[in-house]
Amino acid sequence: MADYSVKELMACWLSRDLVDKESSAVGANFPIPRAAVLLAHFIHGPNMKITMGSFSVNLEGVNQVMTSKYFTDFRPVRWAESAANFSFDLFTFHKLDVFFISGIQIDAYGNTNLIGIPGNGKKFKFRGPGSIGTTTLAALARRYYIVTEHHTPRLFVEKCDYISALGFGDGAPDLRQRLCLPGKGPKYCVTPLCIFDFSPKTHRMRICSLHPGITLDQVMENTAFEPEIPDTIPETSPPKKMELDILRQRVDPEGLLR
Amino acid sequence: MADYSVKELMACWLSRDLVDKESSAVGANFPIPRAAVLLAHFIHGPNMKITMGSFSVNLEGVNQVMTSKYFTDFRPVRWAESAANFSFDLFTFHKLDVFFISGIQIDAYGNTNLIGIPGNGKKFKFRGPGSIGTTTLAALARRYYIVTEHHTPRLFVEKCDYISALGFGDGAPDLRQRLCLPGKGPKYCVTPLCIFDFSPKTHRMRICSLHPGITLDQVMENTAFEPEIPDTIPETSPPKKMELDILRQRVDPEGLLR
Amino acid sequence: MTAKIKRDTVIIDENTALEHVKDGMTIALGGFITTQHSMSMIRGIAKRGFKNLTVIGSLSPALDVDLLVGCGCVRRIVAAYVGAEAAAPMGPFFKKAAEKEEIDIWESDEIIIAAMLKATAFGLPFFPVRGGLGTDLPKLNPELKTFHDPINNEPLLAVPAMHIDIAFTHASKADQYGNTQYVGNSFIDSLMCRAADMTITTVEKIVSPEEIRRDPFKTEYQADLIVRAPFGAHPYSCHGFYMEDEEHLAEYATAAYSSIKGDQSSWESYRTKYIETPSDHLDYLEQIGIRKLFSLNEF
Amino acid sequence: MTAKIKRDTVIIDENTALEHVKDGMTIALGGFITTQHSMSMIRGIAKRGFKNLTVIGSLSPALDVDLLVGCGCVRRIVAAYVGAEAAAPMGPFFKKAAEKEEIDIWESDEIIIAAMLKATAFGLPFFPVRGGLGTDLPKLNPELKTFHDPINNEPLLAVPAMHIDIAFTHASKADQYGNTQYVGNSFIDSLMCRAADMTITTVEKIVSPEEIRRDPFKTEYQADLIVRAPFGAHPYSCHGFYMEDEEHLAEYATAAYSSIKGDQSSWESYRTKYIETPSDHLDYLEQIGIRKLFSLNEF
Repeated sequence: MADYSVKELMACWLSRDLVDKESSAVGANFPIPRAAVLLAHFIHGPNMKITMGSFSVNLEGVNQVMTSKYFTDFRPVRWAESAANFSFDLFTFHKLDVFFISGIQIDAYGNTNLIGIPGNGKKFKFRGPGSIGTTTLAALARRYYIVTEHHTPRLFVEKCDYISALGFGDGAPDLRQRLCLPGKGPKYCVTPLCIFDFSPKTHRMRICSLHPGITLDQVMENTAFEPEIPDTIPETSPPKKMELDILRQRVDPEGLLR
Repeated sequence: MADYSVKELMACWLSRDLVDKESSAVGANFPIPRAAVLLAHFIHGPNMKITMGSFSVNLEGVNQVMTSKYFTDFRPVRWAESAANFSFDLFTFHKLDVFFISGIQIDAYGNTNLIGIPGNGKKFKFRGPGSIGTTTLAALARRYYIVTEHHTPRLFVEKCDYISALGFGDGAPDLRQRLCLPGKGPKYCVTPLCIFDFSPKTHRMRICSLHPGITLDQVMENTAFEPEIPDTIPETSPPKKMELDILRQRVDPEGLLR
Repeated sequence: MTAKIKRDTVIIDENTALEHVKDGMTIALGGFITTQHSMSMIRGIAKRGFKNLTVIGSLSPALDVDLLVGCGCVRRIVAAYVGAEAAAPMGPFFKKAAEKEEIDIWESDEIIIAAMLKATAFGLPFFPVRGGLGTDLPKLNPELKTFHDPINNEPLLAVPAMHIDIAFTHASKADQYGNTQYVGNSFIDSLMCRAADMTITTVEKIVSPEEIRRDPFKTEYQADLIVRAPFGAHPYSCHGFYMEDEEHLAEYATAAYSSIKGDQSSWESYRTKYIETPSDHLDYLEQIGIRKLFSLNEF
Repeated sequence: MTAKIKRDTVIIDENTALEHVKDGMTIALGGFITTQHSMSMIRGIAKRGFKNLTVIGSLSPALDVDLLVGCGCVRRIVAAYVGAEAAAPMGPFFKKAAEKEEIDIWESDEIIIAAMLKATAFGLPFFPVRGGLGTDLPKLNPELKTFHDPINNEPLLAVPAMHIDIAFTHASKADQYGNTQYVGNSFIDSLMCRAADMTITTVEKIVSPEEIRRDPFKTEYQADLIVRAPFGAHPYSCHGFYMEDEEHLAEYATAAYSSIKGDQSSWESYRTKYIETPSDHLDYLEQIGIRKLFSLNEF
């Protein structure tokens, strides 16, 4: 029996891929990436440019961070060094290193859909919440991660019905260059079952590691497309005690990820 | 012997054409328009949107205003209600009602030149100071006034060697509409000798009034183009005592316009 | 020395402010997600039953827009998200109206809406962006046009300007001349006000001109009209004043969800109690109650 | 609980800061007309004799740019005006170099330069403006292209982005992490810093991170490098600290005018005294003298 939750695993794994001095933004109500960024900041990223809602903060010396249920929570102002200037900063995301995206559909080439599902001759059989900032950030941020708390065949589809955030389109090798998009696109897709990366040649999702206790069959049953499968698949490296300690004591004291 | 200077005449005359609630901007080191705006504000424009340098001020209740030799003078901050936001406000001049422009050349169709004079096969025989903000403001501000402290044939030319701020171009009746410029162009040209307006049909400068003591011949001798001349030319209405009192006591206590 | 001339005050009451709204107008609502929506004005619009509004939400608005949809005021929505995050991931009426095609959605993301506001504020026919290329947004929103830039021939998306009749914002404080300041972030409000023909701002407090002049660099914009509305963003937060009223948001969401599932009773009673019956904003606050209001303080 | 990791300080000395400058770079200089130019850096650049710089002035710069022209550092100028208003209506070296075609001028007005900075900061190939249509600016500056917008087919001017290596700004204060605040207006500095690859900011004072956090809404940008430089904008003003040194500006203008008229003696002595001899900024201030510096206080 693991002494950590799968959300904690996802946050710890993600945090190791973030690098000191990078800038990152986390969308609204997205606790796993938020925890990953703060964990990286506390462990190896004292110079990371962290945003909490609309504030740029640095948490050196902060023992415990409250969680925010709402993006516009004013309380992180206590740690703020500056506040987002919406006139400038919404348009300078090509300078952002790291972003995180989810979707109501995620497809084999890392495209995501937050708009909705068509049906019965209508635009929307099911209307999604909307693109938020993902359309632009997927195009501009230097890299991004697809993160989802669910892994089902309805979510992981061969092709999104609508693309609200462009991953690698149809997998054409130079699509992003042809569109002159500065961002390199999705780097990993992190799910409760596994980590996907993207094949450098085909840009198709490829199984990168399976979470402890998860089988390849479980992933395949819950994925409606055929991901690329390497010859050997490692296990996702589980949280270290030090990571879990910091995560639970300083980043997620309320236990949202448990 | 007049008990006012011609600069005071020009400022008082201009002030009467400014309307309450309008917004206006005055460029750097341009004392006559500055005095006209403040005078209008004190006499009939309590709701005028006044800028002093980069500050929006309202001077109700202010007895005496210092003059500023420099646009960026910080001292008007004492009366400031807000400060210009260069990120927004430099791009919203289509909402500005009134602006003032001068030039090293002013031509028959109200075009102005602050760039320079070519000669000897070179771009510049004489290099001017540069366009400052006039290129954009002449295009966007709802109306503007050409104001000059000099009236000579070298200044008032048939056609500017370079146009840095578009008046009415070559006089074509719909030029500004074709260019989709929101501003209506120059309304008056105010000089030390006379006031010009622009013929509605030809957009060519037309003598509107002669300053007290100035003859039509004097204007013609000092103007290198043929302005339109109406059948009767009134005298420019001189400053009233009330205007002069406010001008000297509250607007221009240092007597820059004397 | 001169005839006594006086500067005009721009403070008016909420009824007079709402007389500026007409059926079919395009209105822009300030704030961001769950903060600083001008709810007293929005409830006033819902109560008066204006029709066929185009509503530009605060890039990502909350259930403020959903309320207007639920009350039948909206023909067209410009919003990158409609919801209240943890309190209600999606606006129920928005979702249903979208699925029944009762409203048009100007499909976009936050930055594309901000680009539309920039084009409008700057008097330009369009604003260029990169985000959206390769996505289905231009298919869903044919007003977004792909073009190639005149300098490098790079593909870009042209986001058109949109005429905006009135922007409604909610700020911390203003003086009687409309100079408006915020304790916290003003998000997109400054840009919205520069884009709209008219700005009507509700404020927590009206302060003296001298207090505004104490820090003129804090002034975000000059509103055309100011309406006093303490707790004017309730049930959303107002930075420096109060946090979200999560119980109220849950009450709204529950009522709205039962309504779209066919049971109108709790929605009708919500609407009667909070929208139709209160004669004005302060009467609405009486319905909420002092004990609740003062439980919402920050921190 | 974790290995001791420390956040980096970004405070460096002026010599180290200037090691980032290379011949041929494009540098942007903050401030506006006669205020808040990073003069300690600009004098440092002049002293070191960098060549072939493209210099983007603060929309309308002052004689800061003229000084760099006079010292032979400049190949290309982006500025809508070069002068110090009442103190010197035009930069003498700028005027002469323009007439002798020793420098290129990227002909523009203030808003066109701001549009170029916006395009650069926003990662766009161009920014559209209306000003300049029907003028001779596109003839004098062929980088400005007339085009028709993809929405309404209106004529517009496309202002291209320009790669900027370093922005040099002068601010009131910053903390050791580069968070920068101003007592007065920051003019175009925020936009310039977002447009440049690197920002080097001189400040009147270095303050604690806690002082910056007291009002995070005042923070204009995070500079990459901070150099302490009290009176760092001298002979220009710094809002909240000191006004223009008009005597010094007159001394400069007189020397520069005699130089372009052929008499180099007063310019050589100006250059020796204020540029070449001082070993650093504080040494320059010694040349100016405490009595003069403290006579420049505001009001």
